[in-house]
Amino acid sequence: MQAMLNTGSTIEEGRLAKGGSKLTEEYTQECAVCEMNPVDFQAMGSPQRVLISAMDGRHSVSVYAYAADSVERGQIFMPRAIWANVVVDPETFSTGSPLYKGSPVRVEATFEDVLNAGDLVLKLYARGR
Amino acid sequence: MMASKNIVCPVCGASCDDIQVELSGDKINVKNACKMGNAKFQEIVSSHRISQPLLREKGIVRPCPWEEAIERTAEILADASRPLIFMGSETSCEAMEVGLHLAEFLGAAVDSNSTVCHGPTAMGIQEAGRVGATAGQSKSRGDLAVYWGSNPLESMPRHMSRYAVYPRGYWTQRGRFDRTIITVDPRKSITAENSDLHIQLRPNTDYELLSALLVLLHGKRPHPSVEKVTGVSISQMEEMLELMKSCNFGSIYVGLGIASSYGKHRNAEAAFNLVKELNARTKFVIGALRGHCNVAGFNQIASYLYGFPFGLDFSRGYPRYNPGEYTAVDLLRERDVDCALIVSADLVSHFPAACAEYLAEIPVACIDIAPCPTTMISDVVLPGVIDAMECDGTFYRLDDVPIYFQPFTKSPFSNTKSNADTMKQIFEKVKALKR
Amino acid sequence: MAEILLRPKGSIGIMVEAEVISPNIFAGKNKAEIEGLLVWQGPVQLPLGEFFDVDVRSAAGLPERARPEETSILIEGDISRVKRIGQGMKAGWIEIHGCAGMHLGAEMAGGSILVQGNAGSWAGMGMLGGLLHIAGSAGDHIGSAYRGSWRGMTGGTIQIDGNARSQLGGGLVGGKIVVAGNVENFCGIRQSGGLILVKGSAVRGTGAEMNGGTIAVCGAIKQFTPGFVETGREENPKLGDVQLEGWYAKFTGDYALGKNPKGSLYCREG
Amino acid sequence: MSATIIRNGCVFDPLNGINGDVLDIFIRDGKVVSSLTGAEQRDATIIDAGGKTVMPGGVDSHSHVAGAKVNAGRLMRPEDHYKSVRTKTGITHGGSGYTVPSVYKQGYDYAAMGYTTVFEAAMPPLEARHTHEEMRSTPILDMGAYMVFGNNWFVMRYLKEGDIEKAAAYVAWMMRTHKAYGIKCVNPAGVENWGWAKNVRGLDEPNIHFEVTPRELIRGLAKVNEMLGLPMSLHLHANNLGHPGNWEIARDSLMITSGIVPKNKSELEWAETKESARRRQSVYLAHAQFSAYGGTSWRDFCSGAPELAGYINQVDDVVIDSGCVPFGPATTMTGDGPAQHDLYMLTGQKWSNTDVELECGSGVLSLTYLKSSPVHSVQWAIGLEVMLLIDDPWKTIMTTDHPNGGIFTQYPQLITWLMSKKARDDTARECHKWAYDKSSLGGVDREMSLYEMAIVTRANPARTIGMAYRKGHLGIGADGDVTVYDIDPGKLNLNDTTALTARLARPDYTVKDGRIVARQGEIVAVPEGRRYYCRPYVGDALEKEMLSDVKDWFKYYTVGFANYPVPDKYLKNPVAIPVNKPLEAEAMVRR
Repeated sequence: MQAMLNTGSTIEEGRLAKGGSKLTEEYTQECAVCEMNPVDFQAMGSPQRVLISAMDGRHSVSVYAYAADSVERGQIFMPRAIWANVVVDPETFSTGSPLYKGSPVRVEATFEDVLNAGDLVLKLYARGR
Repeated sequence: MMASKNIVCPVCGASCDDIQVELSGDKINVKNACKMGNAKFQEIVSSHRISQPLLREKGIVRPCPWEEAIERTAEILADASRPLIFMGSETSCEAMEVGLHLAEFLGAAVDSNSTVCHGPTAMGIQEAGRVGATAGQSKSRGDLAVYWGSNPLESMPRHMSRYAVYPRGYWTQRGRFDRTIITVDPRKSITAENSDLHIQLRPNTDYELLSALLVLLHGKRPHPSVEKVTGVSISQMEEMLELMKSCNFGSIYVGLGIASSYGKHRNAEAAFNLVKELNARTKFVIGALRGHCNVAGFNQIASYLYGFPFGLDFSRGYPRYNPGEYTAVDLLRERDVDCALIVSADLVSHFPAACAEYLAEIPVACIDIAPCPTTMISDVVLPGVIDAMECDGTFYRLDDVPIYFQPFTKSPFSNTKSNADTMKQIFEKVKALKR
Repeated sequence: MAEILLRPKGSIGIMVEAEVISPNIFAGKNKAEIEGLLVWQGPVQLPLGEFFDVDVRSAAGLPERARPEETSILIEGDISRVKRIGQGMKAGWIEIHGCAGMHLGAEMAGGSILVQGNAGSWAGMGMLGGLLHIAGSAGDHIGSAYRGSWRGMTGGTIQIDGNARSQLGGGLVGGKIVVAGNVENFCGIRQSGGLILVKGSAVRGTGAEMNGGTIAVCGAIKQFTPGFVETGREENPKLGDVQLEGWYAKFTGDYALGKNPKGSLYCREG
Repeated sequence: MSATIIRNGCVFDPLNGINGDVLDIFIRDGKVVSSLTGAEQRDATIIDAGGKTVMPGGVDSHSHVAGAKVNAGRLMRPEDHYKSVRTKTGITHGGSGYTVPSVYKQGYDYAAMGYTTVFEAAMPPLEARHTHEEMRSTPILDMGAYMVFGNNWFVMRYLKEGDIEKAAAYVAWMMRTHKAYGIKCVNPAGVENWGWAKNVRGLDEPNIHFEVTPRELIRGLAKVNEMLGLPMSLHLHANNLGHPGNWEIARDSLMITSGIVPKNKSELEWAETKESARRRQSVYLAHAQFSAYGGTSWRDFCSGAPELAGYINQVDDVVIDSGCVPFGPATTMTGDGPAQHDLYMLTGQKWSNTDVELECGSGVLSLTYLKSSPVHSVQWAIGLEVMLLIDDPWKTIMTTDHPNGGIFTQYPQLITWLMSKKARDDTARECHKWAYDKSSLGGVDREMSLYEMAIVTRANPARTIGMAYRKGHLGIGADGDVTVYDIDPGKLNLNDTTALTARLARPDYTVKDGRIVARQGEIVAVPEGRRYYCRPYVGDALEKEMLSDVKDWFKYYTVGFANYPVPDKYLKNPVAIPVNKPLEAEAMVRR
């Protein structure tokens, strides 16, 4: 489905990031996450994991999926962390700030593994190194 | 064991200055800090702390002597035709000042977290001005607080208790009972759940909602389509406006829901205009809820040193400013810089993929305290000193009040006293290379 | 008459700022002098000849004698990484067979610029006069005011055959902007005079904070600006020298800005 | 050791009664001396000032150059900066900003214009660190800052209780804590009301809750000022600023301090002067132009300057600075929050405001003064009237209340108007006719002399703020701050106003502490300036009692008591002026 991506702080992401734990499994469990409206979630077959893709198809990321009442239909929420930012639209509308809230994305059930932050960097960004 | 009081927390924009710590050997006991604050204070004794400089050569990372890391960083900057210097917000104004001077010297672009945080809010100020107050005004007088696109219970846990909702101020002796709380958020956040009124607007319609409130304030009825656009009924808007007009002292705290969503600085501008107009009816102020501790500091010092709050370009020997052109995300996305020095910020995690990809292609040096995606792609990693714990300096709080912080211990490194010190060493070396 | 042909020598890495590419500056100069004009790349100034092959042709008489209004500049190739072309130009002609970078024709006061391809953001910023014709699409802030200013373009014409993104004509005081395609956000924000005609559709914020001047949108507006109040309908309205066809609803706004705004917004019905 | 000689200049040094005499000025190690030895003369830097005008370095006693509200102005106005830039050189930083320049540009621009000393007119205590940070980064200039007290909770409470000693103890402690130079009082009682979006309108109107009146605050703070014996008097920004008809409240405010005897108890070494270098005033009125309005509304708006000047001409205990309006872009900024709100309601411009908990407020607005505007034209006239209708130049100081009425770089234009009736008439012709119709300026023939200019831009600002112990003159022991203008007093042509303005704008030399810092508008050296502040004391017991009150109310602050002060590191080259030394202070006990 196509959805509106909303990213934001969560206290646990904050705790782990400030505590220097970005490369830990705990951080992955906390932040490689997509919260969806229960109706959307069921319509997708209550998947364990979903693949979130940018609309241009250039970047995608696999994260754990959860149903959450706090999220409206057609929207998804991801904690502000590397997984969400892989699919955030880099366009800034001449403001310097990307569309961290309100980027359109594609969401689909997946069996792809969820990578931790370190492996994600190696997979996506290690090209030049 | 060493006990210290009145320590300033270096995590978020609240700059809480009442932290108590007891440090003994490899244990630290922290009082008054929130979850995030406590986690950062634990960093001082953590096992994963970056304890020595690292150098990447041909894909291999090795520890290296301090001097070599400084030298290599300086070479990266001196050899580039257009460097990007990124001064993250979790360090002092003193370090940022060196970063600005270094950028001026090199003719580089220099930016800070503000660019992806409340940069658009600052741009909104540039279009409208901003009617605000220091946090104590709301604490003593405020009887209405509006969290607009912000979620302090997750992003600034002590905001409600120290400044806005629970504190017993001079005219607010009953704390929470003296106050009405409104939250505007497309999501039923935990803050929204704890509010008296939750305006659940559709994403990317903040501008329309703010605009409609202004239209109502001016005695006109907004175009009826606004109900469908925002998902908020005009009667609900009227209810909200009535609460705002009838309070004695209202405060709006805008978050990234305003700055990061579609509309950006125009959302902020509309919010500022609303507050300006409300002051003809009652007292109203507005401020940004700043997630990072010294994100306001860069705005302040860059403004007084050079005239612009973020995203400065020095290529012509004088400061220039134009978000979208000289800002870090745009420069990286457009591949318009050819090296980067990143201080106390994790751009690889927090910038969109197109930017992170390019960072991985160009020479990068960074200063940080713990391993993170940015240290993973860096050619040089210099260990960071933790401000407010290991060195003194200045943070600007979310309301632009400067806070002087003093450390309770000293830098664990013999080669540097602070990030400002490290930056000065890099600058000296760059000057030597450019001479 | 003089015609100067510029051909980019290869792909450009760090973007170049070349406000020297202007008839006012080229006028009366020979090939070597033009090649020697300095452009900025990052903090370094380099001769224009590093980036462009320069060819000077004269139609009649000595090119060295040509005045700006007799000078035309033809650029063959993609120069989307070259900024500030024609900035502040007062006379003459620039034609670009390719795409242009940011600030094309910013603050131009006279003469003409034609871009066959797209133009980057800030084209025609604070324009005073002349014609800026973008045959492709354009970025943000076309014909707008600089950051923090409420007074943008005051005269001249901008014509865009494709689409324009956001903040088109911000702070427009005078002159005319015509977009054949669509616009995104905040077209005509804080406009106080002049005319914006959008033949396609707009996303949102059209005419926001407007206090004067006229905007007409022939297509749909996805999120209508709340502070516009309908004042009537007009058939085939004539806005300055622009004749529209069909029925238009006329609105006054933006009432979000104040109690007595003077902006006019025309929206095609049906 | 270094020496400088400024030879054969026509020297204007009013505090030493020198009026254009051709003299040599000798400077050794930054101080003016009577002579140099032969050896020193051989090694000295020699400036040939033959046929040129020599004055002490300019002193600006009221300018908004450092701190939170100035920076709010900078942040709010990129459109002000992007075409007004300064390129870095080998010794200078780059910068930007026309009406609100960044600190480097600001320092260079002042120095290039011949000014060496500039005082920030309003420092909010809680944000004092910010003010000091900016001053620390400002090159060349010697600086200090006045702290705002007129709406401070503790001051209001003590004065309401009639406890003037505790008020004095509190002010003394605050000045030491935040390293402030003088007492500023902005819209007394009114800014606290602005905490509820209200104001006060009359001198005897008590404000909300604290129930203290403007009159009580003005009198109380003026008394505190003299009890402590501060170098400068109370610096007053009167109520109803910027409102038609406000000249009366300004006059009545100035009457309040009548009878209070000025007492400077600072412990200083005074450089030699022929005239007394000690202040005579008990109140120093800020930007009189904004407080000299007649009429009852903007419709019948007119100048009230003749009436205000009439009072000041009768008394000896008042000094004003002018707050002139030289037309063009400005950024209004003041601690008077409600006044800025009024201006916003009037103009609809960009407006910023910051109220500071328990202490004060501030507002900032972008504005352009237009010759075509009737009101602005009258404001222009009033600014010049207050300078020209007050007979004794020792009662006036020339300012624009930078950047409120205009920009400090417009001072040369301002001087030209004050010196040349022709210049005024020329401008009046370009203005709306209200300029002369609604003021008395058209009938004023007075043309100030170079000597008088030296009074209103050097000697008097220095004397008024208590800095004449080293600034504002060239007596033995004074700071070696000198301006050399390419103006031959013998050939002064007041009809060539363009040339006069240009020569005033780009002095041949600006000398700071004996060192040439600017040469024909170009910065050639960038020494660090000094930061002046006062350290007043009261008795220990009194201070202790006061502090217990302060600690009790500190819970209403959002910063802890321990983190409240300004640490020394925020000051570069601090000069602490001891006032009312501890021992002497012991004598000051509770009645």
